[in-house]
Amino acid sequence: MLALAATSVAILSVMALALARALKADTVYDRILGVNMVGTKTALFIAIMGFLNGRPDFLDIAIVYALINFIGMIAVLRFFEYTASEPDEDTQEKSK
Amino acid sequence: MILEVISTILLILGAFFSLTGAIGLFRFPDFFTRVHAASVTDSIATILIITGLILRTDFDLVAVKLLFILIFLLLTSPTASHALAKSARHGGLLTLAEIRESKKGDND
Amino acid sequence: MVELIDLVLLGMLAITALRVIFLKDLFAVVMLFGLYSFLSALIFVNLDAVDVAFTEAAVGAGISTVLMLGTLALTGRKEKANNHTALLPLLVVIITGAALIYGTLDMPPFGHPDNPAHQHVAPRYIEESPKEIGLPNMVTSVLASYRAFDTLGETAVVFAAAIGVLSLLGMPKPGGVAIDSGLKSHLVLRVVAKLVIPMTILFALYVQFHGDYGPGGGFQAGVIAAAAVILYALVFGLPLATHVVRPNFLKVLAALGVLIYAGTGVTSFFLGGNFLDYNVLASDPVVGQHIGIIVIEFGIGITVFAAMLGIFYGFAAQAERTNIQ
Amino acid sequence: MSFIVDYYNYWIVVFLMMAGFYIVISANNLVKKIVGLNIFQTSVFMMYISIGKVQGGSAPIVADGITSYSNPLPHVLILTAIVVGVATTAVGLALVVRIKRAYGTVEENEFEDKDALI
Repeated sequence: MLALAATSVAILSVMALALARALKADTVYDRILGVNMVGTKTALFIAIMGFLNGRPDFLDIAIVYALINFIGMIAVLRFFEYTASEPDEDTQEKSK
Repeated sequence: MILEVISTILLILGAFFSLTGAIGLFRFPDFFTRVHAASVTDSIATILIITGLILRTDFDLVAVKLLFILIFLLLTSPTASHALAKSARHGGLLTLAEIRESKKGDND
Repeated sequence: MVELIDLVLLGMLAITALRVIFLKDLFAVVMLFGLYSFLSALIFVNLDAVDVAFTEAAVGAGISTVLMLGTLALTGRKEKANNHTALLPLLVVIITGAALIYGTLDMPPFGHPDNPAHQHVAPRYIEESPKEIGLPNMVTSVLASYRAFDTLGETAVVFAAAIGVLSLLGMPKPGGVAIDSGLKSHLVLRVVAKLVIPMTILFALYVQFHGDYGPGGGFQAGVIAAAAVILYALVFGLPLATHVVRPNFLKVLAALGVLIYAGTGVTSFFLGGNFLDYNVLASDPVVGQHIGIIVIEFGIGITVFAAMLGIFYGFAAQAERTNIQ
Repeated sequence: MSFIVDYYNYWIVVFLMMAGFYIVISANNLVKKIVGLNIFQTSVFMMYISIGKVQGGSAPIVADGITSYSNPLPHVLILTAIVVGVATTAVGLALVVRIKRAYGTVEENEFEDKDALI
């Protein structure tokens, strides 16, 4: 039980860090990376939370998270493709 | 009992790896190394944590669902990172070494 | 523990919402909005609303984000600098917020079992619905049986919204030529998508028919099935997707779902019950309820699938058209 | 102290609601307005779900050994509200796309200026 609680706290702090990355990003790709990481970690967090609350039969939600996260990523990439011709200043300038 | 000990070890290891990944997200110098940090630790942490959780089930439907999540995440998460890095490359993002190179070129 | 997680997640949400206010890059705004939906779904899981979390994750985070990105591709991604003074809106917001917070002080404390909300109809749902309806998932029982008329209205609203979007944007013409998509070079993506799409459709079927026993149901299943086709359209191009699921077929499906739902109601009418009273559908009331719920959930699933996919087709068709020009 | 524990949930929800409200009335860009509307909407959902929560309760799906369940009624109301909310958002976004076609801009003051010219 203690291990589960510790893991959930760790995952929650990882989510907070990834969220910070998504909020304060150098480039647009960093932002997507942060959002993607929050998504995968949320799926794990829901799985752990099910065990913590003693009702692990709600794992379907974690599957939906993983799936929607993937589709969101693909949609973002497709969006870049449409807007590729537009000048994109913050990718070039700050690509440190 | 032994399963629980193994599961505890796996969970803690998984938590440790995901924390290192999150730190890497901030500490690495350029975007491609950051993708590397995020995606590699993502995969290993997912494997460790989900295996740790499977050991805590009674190996019934819950374990099957967890296995499904594991397969799904292992398929999609690296693919997403790969596609993102590729798209960043096409978008003209440079690695740190290349930025240094081009700066050197400017100075000459 | 629950309260602590709740507080942390709500804090994250508040920071995200604040950041959205100050961002000028609309693409980043939409990304953060997706994040906001994800986090709020997590809060719903934490507050025991698993069905709601399911819906929010699939609909709010998935479909909304895809549609907003589609709109941005058509309208441009930078917000122009705005020379309004921010003072008046800020004043309005602060006064309204203060009034609302003053109002919350009269509300019953959070999570207390004696709150008025838990006194009247909820105990009956919790105690009687497993016996009367025979389903473990009370949310499905209330949604599809006790409040079936309400849900019929909501299904009709989704159908009407799809009609509205299609009359504004139009459907893609079948038999279009695929424009060379940049995702063609993403070989890994194409292979993985081929693996993921069948799994997703299988999962949608599971959600549809397992919704009586666990979280899920017609609304969620419809959205997940639509998400599978949307993934196909995103990776392999819209013309191929419209070849698989034709736009005209979708129009028929959307109407069919509402008809199945309303038809169940009318059938119970003719069998001597009230509108949407499933007790008369079989000799045993509990079996009748079960049949009724499965049929109308199927109707909801079909309508939601067709409506969501139709809306996506509308936006995608606009994007393809402007890309060709 | 118990005062804060009793109400913090509602207060943060009110804060989120006001953040969404502020975006709706201050933003000039229609897409951003719709994002603000959605933030507002999600905060209302959270308000309902908070009301439905029972301390020590569990998700309203019958299982062995669980006696206290959270209130299922708000869940039903919000579940359908989410789907309807996305449907209406889609209509709003479709209108934005048409406005862009008709006026060439989605900034509120710009197309109002154009309206004034006609």
